[in-house]
Amino acid sequence: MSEQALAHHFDTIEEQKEASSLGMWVFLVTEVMFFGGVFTAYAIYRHDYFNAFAAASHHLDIALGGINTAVLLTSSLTMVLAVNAAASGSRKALLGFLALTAVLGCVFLGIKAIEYGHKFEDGLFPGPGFRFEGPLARNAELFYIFYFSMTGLHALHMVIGVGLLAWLLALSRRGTFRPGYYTPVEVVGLYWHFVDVIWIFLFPILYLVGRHHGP
Amino acid sequence: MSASPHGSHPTARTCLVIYAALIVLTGMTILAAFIDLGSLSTPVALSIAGLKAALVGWFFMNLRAERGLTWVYAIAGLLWLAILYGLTLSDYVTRGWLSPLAG
Amino acid sequence: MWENFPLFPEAASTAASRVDRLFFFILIVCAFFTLLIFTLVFTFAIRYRRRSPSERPRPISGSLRLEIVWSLVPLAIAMVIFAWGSRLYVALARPPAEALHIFVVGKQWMWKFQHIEGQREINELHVPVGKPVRLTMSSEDVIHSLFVPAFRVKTDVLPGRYTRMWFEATKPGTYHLFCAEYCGTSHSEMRGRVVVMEPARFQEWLGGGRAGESLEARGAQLFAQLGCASCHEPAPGARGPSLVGLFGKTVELQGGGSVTADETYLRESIVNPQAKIVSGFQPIMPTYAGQVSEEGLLQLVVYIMSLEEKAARK
Amino acid sequence: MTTRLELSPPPQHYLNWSYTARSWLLSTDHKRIGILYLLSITFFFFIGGAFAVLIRLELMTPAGDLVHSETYNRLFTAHGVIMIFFFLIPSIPAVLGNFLIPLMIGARDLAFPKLNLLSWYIFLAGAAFTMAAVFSGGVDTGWTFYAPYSSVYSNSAVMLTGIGVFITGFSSILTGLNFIVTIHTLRAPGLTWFRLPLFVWAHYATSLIMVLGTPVLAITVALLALERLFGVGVFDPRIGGDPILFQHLFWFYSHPAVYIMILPGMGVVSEIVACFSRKRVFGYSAIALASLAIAVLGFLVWGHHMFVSGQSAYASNIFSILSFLVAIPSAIKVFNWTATFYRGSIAYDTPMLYAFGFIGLFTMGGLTGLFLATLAVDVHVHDTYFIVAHFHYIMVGGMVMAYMGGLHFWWPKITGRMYPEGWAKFAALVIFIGFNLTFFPQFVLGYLGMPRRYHVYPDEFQVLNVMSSAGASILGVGYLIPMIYFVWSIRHAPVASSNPWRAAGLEWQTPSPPPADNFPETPVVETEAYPYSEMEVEVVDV
Repeated sequence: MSEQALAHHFDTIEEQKEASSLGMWVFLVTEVMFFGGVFTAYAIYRHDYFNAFAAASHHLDIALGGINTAVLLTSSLTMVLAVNAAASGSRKALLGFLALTAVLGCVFLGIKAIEYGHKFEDGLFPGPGFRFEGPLARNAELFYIFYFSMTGLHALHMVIGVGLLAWLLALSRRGTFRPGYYTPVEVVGLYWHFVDVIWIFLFPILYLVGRHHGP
Repeated sequence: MSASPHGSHPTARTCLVIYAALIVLTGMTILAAFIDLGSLSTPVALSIAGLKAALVGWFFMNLRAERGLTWVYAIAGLLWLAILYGLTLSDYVTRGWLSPLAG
Repeated sequence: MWENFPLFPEAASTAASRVDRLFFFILIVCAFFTLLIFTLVFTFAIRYRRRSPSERPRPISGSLRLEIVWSLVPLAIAMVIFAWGSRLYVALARPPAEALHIFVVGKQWMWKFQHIEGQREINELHVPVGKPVRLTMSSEDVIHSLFVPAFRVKTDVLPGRYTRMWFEATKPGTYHLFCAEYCGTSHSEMRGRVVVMEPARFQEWLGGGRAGESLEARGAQLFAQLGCASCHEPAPGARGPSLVGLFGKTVELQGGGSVTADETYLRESIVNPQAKIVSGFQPIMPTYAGQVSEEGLLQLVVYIMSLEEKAARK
Repeated sequence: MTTRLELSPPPQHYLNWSYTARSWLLSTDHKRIGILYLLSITFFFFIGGAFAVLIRLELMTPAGDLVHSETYNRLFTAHGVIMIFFFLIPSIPAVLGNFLIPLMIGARDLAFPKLNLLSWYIFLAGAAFTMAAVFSGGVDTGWTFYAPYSSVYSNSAVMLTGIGVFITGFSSILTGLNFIVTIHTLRAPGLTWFRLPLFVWAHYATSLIMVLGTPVLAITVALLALERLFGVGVFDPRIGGDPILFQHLFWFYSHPAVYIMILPGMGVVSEIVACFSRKRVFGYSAIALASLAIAVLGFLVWGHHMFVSGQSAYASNIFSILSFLVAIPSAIKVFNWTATFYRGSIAYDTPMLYAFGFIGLFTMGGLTGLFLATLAVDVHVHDTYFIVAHFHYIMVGGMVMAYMGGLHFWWPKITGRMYPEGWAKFAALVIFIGFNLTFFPQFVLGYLGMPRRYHVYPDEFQVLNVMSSAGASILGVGYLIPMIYFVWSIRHAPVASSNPWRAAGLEWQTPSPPPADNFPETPVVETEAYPYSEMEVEVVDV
């Protein structure tokens, strides 16, 4: 079984695991720069138009945002426990935690969909249909462009993450993973935690802008 | 190439402790947002988020047991983000500094 | 094709001669290093050509001393060039106070020039020789770039804000004016002429043309028509900050920070007043974006700047 | 260590074990993927070249009498986009890098072979979108896609091209990621970092730029596409957006991209210079570290594209001083190559001619960069033909010369056949002459003030434009000759020995062409890099 897992161009299973883990970390660096571009643009405009961004941010629903943060942190926990289960070889725990992580991911996406629904109804989706009272409308629309593009990009990465978890579930049901070889679980874990870290930053900078000004 | 020892994953108990800490920090960042910290509110929010990210990275992403090379790339990512943001900001911050007329 | 075949552009402004001197200095540095490398490579290639296939040259791995020398020497030369270029650039970036002020509006594929006395020109700019001229420019659509090769000056013209440029012509004549930033279908037809005239003939041209009302007058009318004075009259306790003597002053902003009140700040405060709120005032001013054309904004800005002179005269 | 010269070519190697389309299109062998890339980028090089010929034909006359201005704008944009994203950025890394890095470090393949094949398919997908854009009317925004023209005012196929460039960026990211992991984890025993060939160092530095820079281009093009889709976006001045922010995000990638193009070329030149002088490269570690320095400093200088764009004077000064710093490592490299010739045993084979050409033209290209880093001079020459001449000297004079040199140098290893030396030297000379006649007049045109991307121009610029167009036709012919004799050589050129140049390096210890698995058993390296002085070389004439 383990020979089949070792690719022909690696000498040892350790070397292959080393390469996969380094490969994922380098990929995460590209993701940091990918999100970094839009984070930079957001930070620059927030620096210039703080009042408008604060007013626009007050229309975001902190409760749903907070719950989503908790959901994502919980999914990170279940992911780590899944990796531990794979390392210790208990297949039932691995299947359970992977499934739980995937479900939590879907819950996050569900809450996100509800939030987007509310924003559509309130006419806060940028474009011709954008309605925002008061003199700050122009820059508020800029805020909502960032809100939708950043959370949308993050949600897209969540969908890919859930897909990868489904692929892991299929593999582990077929018994591919053993204490000697569970690299895919660990690598997908790294990706999942990274997507969680992106949300950890997204939540405060989008939802909590100048809240102390009152509603 | 000594790879990271297999058994170095954080134990279930450590994970739960870290998880609890993360939930508490989330609560803190929400509360902090409602207190009028003036110009400090953004740095506080970002440092709490940075702490949470460090916890996830150190324990959940097992940076704790990783070799130096993984650290180099993790830090390179943040450093290049700082280059992008810093040098772009240098243009925006200094735009108003040059007085419009000489003398 | 052969009758007019220049290899070097005319130098028709004070900046031109200074930029050319810097250009020739860098050219000499480059020529020296290029010749050095060419001769070294050529002589080594000839002198050490392979005489027999089994020839084995002595191993030379390198010398740290040489590496340091050919790092620091180019660095030193580079810093000299940087300092010279930077000093000249900053001088180019700030027009002298007594410069003749002309306004430019770039629009897809034409240039519109407006003198303060009211003259309007399309794709032609008449300026006096020997007097600094300051251009305040903005665009109605995409990014353009005003480029006068003979004066060695170029600045992009942006939608939504003012950029500035200045020059002092030294030779009467007619010079090319190009759009240097790609701006669409007829980018290469967005050209014009700068006509430099003796001061006397320039005054004659200025007076003779159909001099409509001056920009300031039109600005005053628009200022009254939009009812700006209701908030911005210079009495204490007014709802809007006083505009008298505002241009060039440093303005304290709400929530800390300050900004110099240049043309861009005046324009932004009309189009997007919420962006920068003066400390001690409420953000109640509505936006006039869309209600006032690009020329209208120019007239208002010139009028507000003229308030500054009135206060000084009183 | 004796060079095992004459291995009898094994009956089976990576080319002849199977000729089916499936074995090529689904191959995860880094050598075959290198060949797939070679065919695709050659195709795009000639398409981009065709657009260049049309541009030069149009510019023969001051009036716009060959094509209308809309067509001309689409021509130079297509020339820019295709040449940069589909030839210059992938060429040396994806062809020579893919083929040689595993061989040079004694590995059997790259770390992620399947990702390597995926990278080629992503490249094709991006190319499909871009060609769809070109054939459905083309895009007329210039390869820089500056907002607000590209986001609001242009009604050409900006969206399609944007998607094409977005997708192709990931092909570059995957290649970079693959090289970084391979160089870190799959080096042969004894092959420490400072024994690696400089070709591998150059590709490691290039991969850093690919991995750290390309994602920012991807997000910038994505934001631009969103703005076109929804009619409102982050660069739209009407709602407070700032077009200069687009330029910051765009040039953050696009300036390091020019180092993605030139660094691999420097790697090739280091190899050629060492082999044909039969000498270790002078200052090996200086060149190796200079590659890394260029990769890092390359990210700090993008603002020199925006000195006149409304950027603040303070930021312009910062970017100007940093731009001078990035010039130093390049200067160090040129001095070290020149010093390598000292007391060498220099042979004038075609690769060496291309290396001489590279050193000469890259020096001129690099030095003219000093004019652009100098604030006051850049104000005059920005967006004129001086800039066009500068980057063509570096990209065509530098990178394409190095690519041609590398192709000739490793052709025996890739195909097992030599190339006709006489024709090759003639082609190199024609290319050198054609190149200089094309682009040197453009420096003069630039300082005269002829702006870039002009469809019609004042009469006094005509003579220099006619010279440039004449040079372009010579250059075009120069590039066709190698195309012909390379194809001819596969069938009819003499069979190559495993080390025709008697070069040092692990790739020359495999037979030509190498077997599918490169090394029967992983080689062990005991010597320093370029051990030419220790190599006892008995000459065997094949």
